[in-house]
Amino acid sequence: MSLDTVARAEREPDAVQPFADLGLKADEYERIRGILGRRPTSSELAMYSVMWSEHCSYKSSKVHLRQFGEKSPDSQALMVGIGENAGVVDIGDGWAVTFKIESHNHPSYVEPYQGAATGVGGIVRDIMSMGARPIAVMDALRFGPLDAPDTRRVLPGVVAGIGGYGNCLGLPNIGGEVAFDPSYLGNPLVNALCIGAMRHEDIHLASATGVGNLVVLYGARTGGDGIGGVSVLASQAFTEGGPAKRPSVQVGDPFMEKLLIEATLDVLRAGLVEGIQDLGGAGISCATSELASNGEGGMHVWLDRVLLRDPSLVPEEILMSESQERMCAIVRPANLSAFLDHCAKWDVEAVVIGEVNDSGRLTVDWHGERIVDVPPRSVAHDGPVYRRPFDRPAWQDGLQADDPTALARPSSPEELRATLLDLVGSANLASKSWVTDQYDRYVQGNTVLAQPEDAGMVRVDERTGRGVAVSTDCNGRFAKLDPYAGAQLALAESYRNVCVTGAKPLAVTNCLNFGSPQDPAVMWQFAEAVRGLADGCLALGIPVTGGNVSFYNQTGDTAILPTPVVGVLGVIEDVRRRVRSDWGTGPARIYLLGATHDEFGGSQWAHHVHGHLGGLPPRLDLAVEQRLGKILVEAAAAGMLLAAHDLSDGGLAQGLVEMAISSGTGARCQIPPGLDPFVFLFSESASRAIVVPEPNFEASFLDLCQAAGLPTTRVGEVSPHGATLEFEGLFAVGLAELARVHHAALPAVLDDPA
Amino acid sequence: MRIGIVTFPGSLDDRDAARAVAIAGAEPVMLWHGESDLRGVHAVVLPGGFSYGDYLRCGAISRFAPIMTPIVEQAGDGLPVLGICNGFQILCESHLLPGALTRNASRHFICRDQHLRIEDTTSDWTCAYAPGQQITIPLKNGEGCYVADDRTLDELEGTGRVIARYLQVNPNGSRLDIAGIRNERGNVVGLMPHPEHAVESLTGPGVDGLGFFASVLQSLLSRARP
Amino acid sequence: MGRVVVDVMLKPEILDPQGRAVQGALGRLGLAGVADVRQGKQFIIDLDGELDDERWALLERLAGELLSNPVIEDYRIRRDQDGQ
Amino acid sequence: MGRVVVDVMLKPEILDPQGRAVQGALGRLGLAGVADVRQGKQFIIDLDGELDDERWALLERLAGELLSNPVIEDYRIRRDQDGQ
Ligand SMILES: Nc1ncnc2c1ncn2[C@@H]1O[C@H](COP(=O)(O)OP(=O)(O)O)[C@@H](O)[C@H]1O
Ligand SMILES: [Mg+2]
Repeated sequence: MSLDTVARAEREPDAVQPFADLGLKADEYERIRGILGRRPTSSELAMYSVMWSEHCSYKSSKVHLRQFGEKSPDSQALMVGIGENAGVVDIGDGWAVTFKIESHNHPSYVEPYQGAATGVGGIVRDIMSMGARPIAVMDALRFGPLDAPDTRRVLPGVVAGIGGYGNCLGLPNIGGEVAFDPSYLGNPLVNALCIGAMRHEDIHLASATGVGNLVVLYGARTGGDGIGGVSVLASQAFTEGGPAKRPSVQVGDPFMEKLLIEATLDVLRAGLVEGIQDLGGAGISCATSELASNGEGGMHVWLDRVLLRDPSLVPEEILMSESQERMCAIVRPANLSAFLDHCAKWDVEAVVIGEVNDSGRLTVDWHGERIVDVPPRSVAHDGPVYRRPFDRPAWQDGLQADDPTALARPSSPEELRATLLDLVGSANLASKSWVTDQYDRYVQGNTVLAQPEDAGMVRVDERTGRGVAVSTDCNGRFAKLDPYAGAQLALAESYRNVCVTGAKPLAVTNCLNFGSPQDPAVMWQFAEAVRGLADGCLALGIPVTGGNVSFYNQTGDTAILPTPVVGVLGVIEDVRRRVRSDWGTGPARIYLLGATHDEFGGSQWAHHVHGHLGGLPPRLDLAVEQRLGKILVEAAAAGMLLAAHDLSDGGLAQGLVEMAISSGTGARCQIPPGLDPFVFLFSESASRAIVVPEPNFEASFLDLCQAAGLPTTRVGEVSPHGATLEFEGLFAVGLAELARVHHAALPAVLDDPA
Repeated sequence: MRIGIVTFPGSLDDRDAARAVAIAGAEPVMLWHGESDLRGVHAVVLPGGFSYGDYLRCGAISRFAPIMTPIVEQAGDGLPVLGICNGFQILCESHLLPGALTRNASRHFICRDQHLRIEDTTSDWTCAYAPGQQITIPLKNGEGCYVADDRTLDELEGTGRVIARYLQVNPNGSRLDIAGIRNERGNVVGLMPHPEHAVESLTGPGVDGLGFFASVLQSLLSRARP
Repeated sequence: MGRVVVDVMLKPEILDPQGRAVQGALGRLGLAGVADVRQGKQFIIDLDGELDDERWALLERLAGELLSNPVIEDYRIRRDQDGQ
Repeated sequence: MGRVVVDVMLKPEILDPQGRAVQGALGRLGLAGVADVRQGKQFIIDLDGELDDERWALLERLAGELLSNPVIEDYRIRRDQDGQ
């Protein structure tokens, strides 16, 4: 008889427990003993160990992340801030939206398809747990070099997994990123974002309120997924025979998730839910302790009622299982049968596993024996907090001193032309349609913008045309050169990408992908990035509403480029006013907004042509960024813009090429006198965009810019039905050649050889 | 006119189909897979999606849903039925249409704006188009490669039952570039690409898809007229 | 308890892109002389209770109607003796 | 000419949503008492020339590395005698 009960823990206080194998430090274990006034049972140990892990407790990042709250700008729009499953913003007319991005990096390296698929599944449930209907997904991806053999294993699997899961849920994929850098070779990044919408009154929180209300677990059955660590306890418990094998990889079931979405929306719509929580990392441990500690403070769970996929699971494992496609709801007893009916309609299994009480304790029984008796807050919220040492690495100065101005630059027209084509076809700048063509961007019929636009945009209200736009961005090379500035540049780019579509930025989510927090250099990068992002959000007046931290992204001792992926969400009152990057067939004039400087630190040119990373990233003035954004949004609302496109990787040349390709119409451009053509074409100075005003609004648009003190440069004009992109006095390239080079790069490597 | 749209577990484009029906000027009526009453609708759309997760084979499990019994029965009596994507797969699995849809030749899911030529305008779902009309509507599928034996293909071709063909690019390897076919009578049509995603220029590549829904209204009205 | 195994394979005349891709990959990984590869499905069905004639007949029918599509696929059904 | 058959099946502890869906469908179509269904893949590989030990060893390796994913799947490989 090996069940470890509370009674037994009291009876056998000195039993040796494998806390270290579960990732707990000796002092953490002592703290648990202190909280409980006795040794924990093995089930309690399982719960604490997983809830106090880095992944669930944010113990290394918490002290830094606080800044997002402390420096949060005043925002009329913020309805639910940081700390909930996902933040909620008011977008007007009684509508609210929620969005969040999360990483699934390590699982996607081990099993690319399933790792990426379950990443999408998890973030979608997060959004549902706020009471929202998921309306779109996005994915920000980072891989090793395109031509590396392992990239050919990882990338197609990840893309198929994101598509396989998201397409099957009926959520349009409206954008994301694909970037390549050697530092991601053994550690790809798979960050998935989901957006949801709801009416204000439908917002739900993860709290177990109302004594006597029931805790219902519904969705997939619980299996032995993701319980690698806790098997230590299981093997202790099962001295003879040992437990059945536990899966090392979780397999997603998107069909089950689709049913779960429909059933959840039904019960929410019918008003049958008091509180709701998704089951993600830490499974039932997390859901019950968070629900209880956010609510009345007490909950009792009959763990043996949980429906199992694998009957050999022991209680410790059930508490920790990370089986996918499960949700937990708090339901009034009077509503239970209606709740179960909705689940049955969608063929979703549901079972009451617990009850809310005011005991102040989370208690769990297993066949009548008490195996857990803890204060829920101590599990869910009062985990350890570390102030890990951080230190600006010694090599940072050398890196910044290694200025790219020393690199050989193209100067002749032929060299400039060759450079342009080389960059247009480079992995980071090439068309990503090999990826995005595997994603359904049309489903739900509300997608207003998707690839290759700067931000994705969906209509939220079909009657009024109110909608939202979202973009994710990050240039990890910038962040490596200066993590503070790099995080702000990521924010600025994402902000700008939203503004060019005509949407007004409202809120920020982020996914902070870094190396090991135990490395002071990495911890410094992290601290600087958080500080930069928090300061940046304050300056731009948009709060961070949520996010995710992913540490330990490294191969051996080498960390990935610090990669703070920033997502910005904006609102547009009428999606019919949205601006695309397609400039039509002309004639119309093309303008560059913003100033161009000689800035090549971390640029795509330095990276691709010279394999160089050094110097400083482009300077950023957030006041200028904000002014630019304001003008773009105002001009779009007034119908002044035919087209707009943000400038980032690859600079002006890349921006013009993308606009020309997507509109199928060429342009004639001029280098302003006195400017160095190379700098003008390829610099990656921040806070710039290309705009093509509607010809009748051109003068008033320019007035607007002048009044705001925003520099404008006339770049050229769209050539009516032209088929070349020409830089007068320098060179011209046919659109067909540009398109071929731009589109061929990914298929050339990733398509099956014949 | 009332047009029924069936929701199976895993249907995705049912709301889109309803929107398209409404934009075309008919009344959408949502039908549930588990019921066996068509509620007096004048036509039925089997929408796209991944019914039953597309596990086993696309459409293989849905074919046995209770709602399919009256649909198969009344299709035999001339009820207009349009199967889009997953709906097309269900119609083939139910033997209302010949052939089958298999894995794309590229083995990838593919989403693109697809050019088509309308080859046959005698069916209930294509009569509003001009013969040979070229249209662009979204295509999105993982298993859209139409296959049938040569005799069936000859027969489809010989009797003008190929209603739409891919132009420029054959995205999935379909035999004879087939994008859609009809039954002999012309009331049952299966189509791989998605006309319901091309009914508003804001959210699709144009409004070329509306013709399928306009067609069925036109043919229902002409039937009503004695 | 009985175990039944159903193998489902595309008919030879139907294009099998997955099989083709595997054939190409085997070749690239150094296996010369692969004449053909076909990729099919295998279902392992575990049944409670007796596998009498009636259930077997139903299973055979379902193998042909549900588990495979006669338009494009052939199937083989067998009892698995060793049940492993 | 030799024929080799490789069966690939999800490991028993890994969730098999396809098998579950088939199990449900078999039940709805009247087959009672289906305890479990697993859906796997079957590869039929036809080879030109002799299937000597060296090629067999390579095939075995590729069955474990290419045709199946050892993280989630098990495989069985066999020569098909009757070659049918
Ligand atoms: N992984 C992805 N998933 C979805 N869309 C993507 C992905 N990667 C790139 N895209 C889309 O492709 C287009 C081009 O991407 P990118 O060149 O990175 O844009 P930008 O430089 O403007 O941020 C954008 O519309 C982007 O949203
Ligand atoms: Mg952009």
